[in-house]
Amino acid sequence: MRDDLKHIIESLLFVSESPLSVRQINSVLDLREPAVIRECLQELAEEYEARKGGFYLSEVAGGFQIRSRPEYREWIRQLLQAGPSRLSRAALETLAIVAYKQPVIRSDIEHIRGVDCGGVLRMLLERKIIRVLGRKEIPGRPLIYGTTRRFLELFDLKDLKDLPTPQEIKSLSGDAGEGQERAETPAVSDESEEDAGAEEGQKNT
Amino acid sequence: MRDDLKHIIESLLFVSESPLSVRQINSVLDLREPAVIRECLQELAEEYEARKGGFYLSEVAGGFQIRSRPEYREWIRQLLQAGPSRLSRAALETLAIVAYKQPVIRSDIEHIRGVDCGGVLRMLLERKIIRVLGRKEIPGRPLIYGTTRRFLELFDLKDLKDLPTPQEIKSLSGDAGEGQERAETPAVSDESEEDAGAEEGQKNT
Amino acid sequence: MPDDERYHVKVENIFEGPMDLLVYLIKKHEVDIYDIPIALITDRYLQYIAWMKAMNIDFAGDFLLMAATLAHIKSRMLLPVHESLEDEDAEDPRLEITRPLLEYLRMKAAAEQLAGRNILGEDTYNRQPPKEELDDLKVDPSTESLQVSLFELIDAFQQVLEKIPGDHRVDFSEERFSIQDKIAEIVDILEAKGSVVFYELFAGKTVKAELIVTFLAILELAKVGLIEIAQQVQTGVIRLFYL
Repeated sequence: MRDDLKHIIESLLFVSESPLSVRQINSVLDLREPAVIRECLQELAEEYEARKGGFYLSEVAGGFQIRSRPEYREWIRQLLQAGPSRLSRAALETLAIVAYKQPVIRSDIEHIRGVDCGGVLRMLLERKIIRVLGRKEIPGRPLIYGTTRRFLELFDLKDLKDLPTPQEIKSLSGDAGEGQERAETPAVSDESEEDAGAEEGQKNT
Repeated sequence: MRDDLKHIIESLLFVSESPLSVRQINSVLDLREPAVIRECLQELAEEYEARKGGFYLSEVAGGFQIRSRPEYREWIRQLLQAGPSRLSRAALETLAIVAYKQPVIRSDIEHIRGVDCGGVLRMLLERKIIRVLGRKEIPGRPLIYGTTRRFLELFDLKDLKDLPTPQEIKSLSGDAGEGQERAETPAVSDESEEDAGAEEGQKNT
Repeated sequence: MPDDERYHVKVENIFEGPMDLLVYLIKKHEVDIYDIPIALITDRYLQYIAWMKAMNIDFAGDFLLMAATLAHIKSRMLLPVHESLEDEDAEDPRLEITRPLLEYLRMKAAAEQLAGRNILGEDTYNRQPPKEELDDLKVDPSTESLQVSLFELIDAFQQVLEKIPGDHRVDFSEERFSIQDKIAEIVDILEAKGSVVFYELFAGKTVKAELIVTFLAILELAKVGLIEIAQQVQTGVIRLFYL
């Protein structure tokens, strides 16, 4: 019986395109003790872990989802013919600010980044990674932004509390310098033009 | 090693939307002996059968596919019934006109969209996203439509004043001068990825 | 000019904005972010701007704004020390730039942490149930719940707006939305009670704008024929009736 239950839950996780919460699962199973669902999920997670097969159970965005193991990403990318599709550095920075500072308005984001963020915000809205929460009651009534459930799904986060605490910056020699490689390129030498150009070209492939 | 291979194949089957042939799998793995792939598939099939879990390996016309077990289809049906669906383009357009032009009558909506909207309006009424406010005192006494509280809830709006104007969204990428191109470029190259993502995310449209 | 284009690409690629450039300079000169040698950094910053100008490279006005800020801090640093000591509240002028820099770096570090996670669609993938699996499990549409974002709605409306005929222009003023909200409110009351006394709708309202909006909403309701307004002869009470 218990195994049956576990396997029904497994089949539900299997056909669902978004993470399933315990509540959602119980809306189907209608158990008096929804705690059993959590136990089954725990067992499934352990089973997948022990087996080290092609997938694992991820606790994400307030629910559970079966996902392929990151170890196999290269093979999967080849199969799906998906190019190296990543959010740009500008998009990631803007997204980080929205995530950590939400609810937040555009001018606050631009104040931190020191550059215009309209295009990036639009792209993040289009991709449903952020959303409009409402308007701020100040002159101009600007739109307020926050992250979506999709954001949690994409970045494998249980909930917003699951966001890692940003480190305090001690000095620039350490962690803060990451992602800064491009800025290392000597500013004035001529070859670097080529490098930068090449990099730019790669990005668009 | 053999287990690894089996699990890579499992991850490929797991993420693939269509059945995979031995040849397709080998186009990723590039083995000199593709027969090993068939053996791995055989082992996976036996393993799933012995386990009697939520899924099994199905050999269909085009190749192999992991499928949820038919025994659990009633549960799956219930889950899908409860899952969220999307509004069609026509429904979104009609809803947008009602939202921004209310109180509005059907002939005005049809004048703007240039097509019959009766079916869409009925659907929106059934779902309680719009409502009939009354009848207009002109020949034919047509129904007047407006949005409901559920509409506000659906879009997380406090009131109609919170609806962003299309200009506002447009201005996110429009008003910023030159420094903007940068932000736009990654957005464009990212979009192709979003297409893939959107396909993934697409539900029962 | 192909050459110009190449430079153009390069600068944008390296420094997205003035903050980016500052971080680079501070790192390059290995200075303590909590004790920035403002004269040195300002000089290098201005050199860089000058170089960009000399190379005919377009750069955003933000770069110049930052240059002005740096120059301002530098001049304040040149003030005699005792002057600033007299004022207990006087803080290090450099904080004007250190604080936002630290915040910027914190967010950059956070972005790096996000990028390092197992990202769906890059590092890990979820299953896409094949169509055949779900085909025979069709659902009854009336009981479906909906998934839709505000962005989709506005996007749809944008398409509509492009084909909108002249006499159907939409009024996006805030007042217009206020009237729509008010109409919804009045219809709610009328749906519940059937009629309402005119003055009740204004009761307790003191803000002039709201009084006007309420009045305009009533006019619009009457105009489209949703309500009938009637005054009782004896009492003079005006009532709105839902039709």
